[in-house]
Amino acid sequence: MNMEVNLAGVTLKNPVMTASGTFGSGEEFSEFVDLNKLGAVVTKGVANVPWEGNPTPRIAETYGGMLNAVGLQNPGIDLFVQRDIPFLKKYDTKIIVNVCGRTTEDYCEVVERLADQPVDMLEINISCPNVKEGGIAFGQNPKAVEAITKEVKKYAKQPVIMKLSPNVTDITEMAKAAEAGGADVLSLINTLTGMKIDINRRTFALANKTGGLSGSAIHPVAVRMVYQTAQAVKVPIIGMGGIATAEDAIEMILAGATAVSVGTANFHNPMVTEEIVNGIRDYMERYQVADIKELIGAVK
Amino acid sequence: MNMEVNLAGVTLKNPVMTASGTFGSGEEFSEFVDLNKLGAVVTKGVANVPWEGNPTPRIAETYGGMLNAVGLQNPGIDLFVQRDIPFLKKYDTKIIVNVCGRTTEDYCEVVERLADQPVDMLEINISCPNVKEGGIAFGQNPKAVEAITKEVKKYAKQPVIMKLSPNVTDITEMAKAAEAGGADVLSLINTLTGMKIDINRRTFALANKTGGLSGSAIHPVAVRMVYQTAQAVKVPIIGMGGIATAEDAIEMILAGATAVSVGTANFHNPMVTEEIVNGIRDYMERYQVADIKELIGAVK
Amino acid sequence: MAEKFKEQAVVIRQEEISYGIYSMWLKTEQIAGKAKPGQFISLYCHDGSRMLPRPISICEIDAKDNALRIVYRVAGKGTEEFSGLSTGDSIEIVGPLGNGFPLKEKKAFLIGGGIGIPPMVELAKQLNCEKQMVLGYRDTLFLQEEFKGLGSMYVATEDGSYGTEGNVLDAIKENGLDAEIIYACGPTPMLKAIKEYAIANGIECWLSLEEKMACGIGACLACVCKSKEKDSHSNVNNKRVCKEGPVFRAEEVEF
Amino acid sequence: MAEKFKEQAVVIRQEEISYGIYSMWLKTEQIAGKAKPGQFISLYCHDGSRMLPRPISICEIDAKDNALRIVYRVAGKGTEEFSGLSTGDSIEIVGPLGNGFPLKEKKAFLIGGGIGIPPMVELAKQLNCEKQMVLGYRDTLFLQEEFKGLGSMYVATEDGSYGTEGNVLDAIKENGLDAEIIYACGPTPMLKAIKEYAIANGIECWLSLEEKMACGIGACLACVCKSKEKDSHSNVNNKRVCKEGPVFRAEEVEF
Ligand SMILES: Cc1cc2nc3c(=O)[nH]c(=O)nc-3n(C[C@H](O)[C@H](O)[C@H](O)COP(=O)(O)OP(=O)(O)OC[C@H]3O[C@@H](n4cnc5c(N)ncnc54)[C@H](O)[C@@H]3O)c2cc1C
Ligand SMILES: Cc1cc2nc3c(=O)[nH]c(=O)nc-3n(C[C@H](O)[C@H](O)[C@H](O)COP(=O)(O)OP(=O)(O)OC[C@H]3O[C@@H](n4cnc5c(N)ncnc54)[C@H](O)[C@@H]3O)c2cc1C
Ligand SMILES: Cc1cc2nc3c(=O)[nH]c(=O)nc-3n(C[C@H](O)[C@H](O)[C@H](O)COP(=O)(O)O)c2cc1C
Ligand SMILES: Cc1cc2nc3c(=O)[nH]c(=O)nc-3n(C[C@H](O)[C@H](O)[C@H](O)COP(=O)(O)O)c2cc1C
Ligand code: FES
Ligand code: FES
Repeated sequence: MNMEVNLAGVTLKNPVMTASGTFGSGEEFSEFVDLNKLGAVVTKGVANVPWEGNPTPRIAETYGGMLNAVGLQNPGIDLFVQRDIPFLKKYDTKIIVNVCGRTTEDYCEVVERLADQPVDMLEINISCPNVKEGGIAFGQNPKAVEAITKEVKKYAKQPVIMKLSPNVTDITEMAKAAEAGGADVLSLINTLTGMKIDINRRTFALANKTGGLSGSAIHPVAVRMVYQTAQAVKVPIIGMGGIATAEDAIEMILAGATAVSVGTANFHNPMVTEEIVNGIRDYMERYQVADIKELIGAVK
Repeated sequence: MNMEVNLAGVTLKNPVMTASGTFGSGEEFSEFVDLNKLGAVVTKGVANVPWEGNPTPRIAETYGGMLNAVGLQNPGIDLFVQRDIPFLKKYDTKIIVNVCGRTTEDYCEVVERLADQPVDMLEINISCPNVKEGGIAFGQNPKAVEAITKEVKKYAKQPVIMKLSPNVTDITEMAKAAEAGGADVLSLINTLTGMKIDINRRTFALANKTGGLSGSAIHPVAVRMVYQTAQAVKVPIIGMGGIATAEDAIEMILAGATAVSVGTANFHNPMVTEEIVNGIRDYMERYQVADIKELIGAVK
Repeated sequence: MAEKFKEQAVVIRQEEISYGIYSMWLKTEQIAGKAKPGQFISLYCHDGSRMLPRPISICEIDAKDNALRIVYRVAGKGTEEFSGLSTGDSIEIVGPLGNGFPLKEKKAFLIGGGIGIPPMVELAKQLNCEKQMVLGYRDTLFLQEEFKGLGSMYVATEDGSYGTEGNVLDAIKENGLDAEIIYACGPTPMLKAIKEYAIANGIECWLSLEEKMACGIGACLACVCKSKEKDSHSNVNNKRVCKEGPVFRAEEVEF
Repeated sequence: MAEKFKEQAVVIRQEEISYGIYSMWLKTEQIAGKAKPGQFISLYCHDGSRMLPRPISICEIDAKDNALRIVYRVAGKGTEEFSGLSTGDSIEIVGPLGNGFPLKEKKAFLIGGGIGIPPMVELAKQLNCEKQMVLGYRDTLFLQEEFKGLGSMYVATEDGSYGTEGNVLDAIKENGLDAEIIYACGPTPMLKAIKEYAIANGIECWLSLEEKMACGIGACLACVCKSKEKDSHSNVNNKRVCKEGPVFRAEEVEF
């Protein structure tokens, strides 16, 4: 039985990855999960310089999900290269670094710094709803998506994943723009912008007012967007959004995802990623699927 | 304590209404709820001629919500006028007729037919994701939103509510377009487009492939859009999307809604609308809110 | 307008009567007292992630004690949750829902396929006529005892481990049975075959259908089936399984 | 790297010790054996609509029997769910989490405000020094018995119904107390006032903070507090309450 998948020439031992921002650089979760069992670890977004992020409260629970407005707090690329990459190199898993920035130059600087680093892929976050500059602004306009993809590709030595926002009228427009700009892989979805109000204190639940909605609640929207995107582009897709079980992961793969990322579910069960790998294997055994590639986009 | 709210000159005894398509024309739910207790009943969408709707399965449960692709099955305006309006007239509640169509002419025909009918308001559904023609196509482009609003207003004798789709990059753009077209009230949100795949049968859970996501899962997205819209337009807003408790309703009102519609929650508890009315009253008593208008948009 | 109630029912007892098949007696306030064979109830989950009701047929009615029995297969998360309930636990239900079977005094087939067998129990108890129960199973039998003494019984199993090897129509053929009326509940392919058989043999035939439901009371139009004639409520060729059904004249509906 | 475990803990017993305040003893496999005063555990809800863990401080540890006690107030849906658990029920927990209090041999104030009192119980049991418990309540007292015999105890109530009328600092003043070290847990305004008091009086001071959490183990950066110095992990002036905390030197953190 073959669980290997291929993303732009990079072979993952299985399609299960972590979703950026929910798993740090893997260190904390390595107490619960054997990182060697995962297809890839995707790190928290890293910028050219350290970012403070937003004031607290940064998160709020919602029905079947959560809102976050962490605001891309990160230690900056220098400390990241010195500490986080060597940590991940100890494991037999692929390393995908998620990159954020306020300007195109910020993104390119990080990408350039990573060029000679032992990382397998870069994921460019142009879809974070929780920062004032950069982030989602790049991700809601097809021209901007194409432009930043092109720029980043100039500096990138590793395959580039463009991470798309679901807060758009037509996801396929953004997907095609990223593909036109040279993206090797697409990942979707980032969080849906949401809000929660505390009716007793009559204030916003998050200091940032709005936050990104993630978790099981958004899974049907993610599946739909992955499906639509798979019909619209040729590059492989990493599907994410509310994956909490092997069933959810398989659903995403059947819709057209080559690999999947697991985010919010890690907070509900720190061992979930490994359990999903095992659950996909069980499904393949039960239905005698010899190669997981048979499942990718199998429902049309 | 005053729970009355005003929508474009129409006074509702309280802000709790039903969401179109989840409550029929009230007859079936009248076995569980005293319709006299509701601010308004919003009917299922009605077209100029009877519509068959989509093949089954038309619904699928999702985490904290559901998908539907009923496809606007309706008996047509003739039977509706003859049967449903007289039924609702027996109750002391406002009657809001939801209108759907495939073309602008379809909408106008229905609106014209209703001109001399004893209905209080019209809600124009330009945001249904489950029909091939009409529906959402009108709701994802500001020019189209403004144009159809203008046309409908020409024929309407009652105040017009334009019902907006959340499947857009910027809800305020659509809201402003509807306002520019002459909308008296806005209602939002309709369902988010989603998809579910049955991994055992490897087929779509819905015959229509995609469906509209509703229920508690989408509440944070709805609150965010109502808040953003309230900052962007002057007309009153009817907030909906995942309202299942009085707390959810109050959250929506604090975000800027003058009234709220309850949809999917009716399926979980057929008595929920009345319970929400009572729960809002309890909240007002607990916090000594003399007039519910004090709560509208109170969190900024 | 038939009366419907939303109640907090209490589990009297529950047991697994076959692999993955549970029988549960519920104490109700009013529902059991008003229920008829072929009607169903909606059961609501405790877990907040599952919002829609689960429709389950009424298997037996104890009107005197206002109790009713349901028999269901664990098919997913909701029925799995129900299977964990025990004596004294409570569960929200709405009912009685749907139309139920017409009770006619004609020589009858009561045909149940798999998890379509439960509604036949109360029907057999209430029907006043010559009754022939024809029950189809995959392999393991259940609810057989319940029909003893109510009429003659014929069994078909897919694997031939008991009774006729094959389906319910094979059992009818093998035993050379006939009837003037058919009442049937079971998987769609079975209902389809029964409809053809009934039409071919000119037998009055009533089928209990299934469809995914949201409201369960006729308001949302989720659960329609195709009808031959234009339906007076919908004004199109769609009938609501939860309201006009779940029991339809075979000729009325298209599969 | 401190060891952490995810376990299915079993409720030994639970009781409501004051209005809306529950005390629950949990049997663990390993967590209690590794836990220290001032650490916390994450508790997960059974209801699928609530996905995030609830962080609750460890109130008492029974290392021998691998059991631990938590005392919590019903503040919302999650704690309401927990309050319904009874002997033999199981609940998923992760722990022990966070750093815990340093155990120093200095004359100490153990200051607890409201639902910040529970962690002081195990701390009082393990601290080997002169202990003065200063407990602040709104009105009703709880967990008082637990401190008997462990040191001297002073109480403040907001409504003056017991002990000093006012807050914990009023009780310290009224009783003319002093100490070389402060351990405190409670609402933020109280911690803020204690920090000022400690600095003004040159007393070593450790505060246990609260913040909304998602992962509870340091990975998501939800739960940060502002730190005076640049933090070595974050490389900015933010520390993670769940990882570097919840206990911080008063001087380290800004409110
Ligand atoms: C009128 C009627 C009577 C029924 N009577 C019985 C009975 O007596 N015994 C029995 O075992 N089953 C019966 N069923 C089927 C039963 O409703 C489903 O097996 C059950 O809803 C599955 O729920 P779940 O949560 O376990 O499965 P899931 O697959 O997790 O359910 C997900 C959603 O799909 C719906 N759903 C899933 N399967 C069906 C189905 N076959 N029909 C309708 N909705 C479905 C559920 O209600 C729920 O909303 C009946 C169905 C109908 C429509
Ligand atoms: C380190 C730490 C130790 C704690 N120790 C105790 C204790 O010993 N006893 C006690 O009664 N309470 C304690 N709390 C507070 C406790 O975590 C909350 O009261 C509880 O999470 C509320 O959950 P809920 O579902 O009832 O409320 P809801 O308001 O429904 O919870 C919604 C979400 O907000 C979070 N949340 C709500 N209030 C708080 C809060 N005050 N702090 C952090 N997250 C919150 C919940 O975890 C959940 O994710 C502690 C908090 C922290 C951070
Ligand atoms: C707390 C939190 C932090 C996140 N931080 C990032 C980030 O730094 N970069 C990024 O591209 N996405 C970030 N995301 C988005 C996730 O990677 C993912 O796209 C989204 O949460 C949907 O997946 P899920 O439902 O499985 O969580 C974050 C999500 C959460 C919940
Ligand atoms: C089964 C179903 C049918 C619906 N039909 C209509 C409709 O006919 N017209 C319309 O404008 N909206 C329709 N809607 C959308 C709802 O009115 C509402 O906007 C949406 O469901 C969000 O609210 P909720 O989460 O409370 O259900 C329908 C929703 C559901 C679930
Ligand atoms: S389930 Fe709503 S009409 Fe039948
Ligand atoms: S809760 Fe995730 S870092 Fe503290």
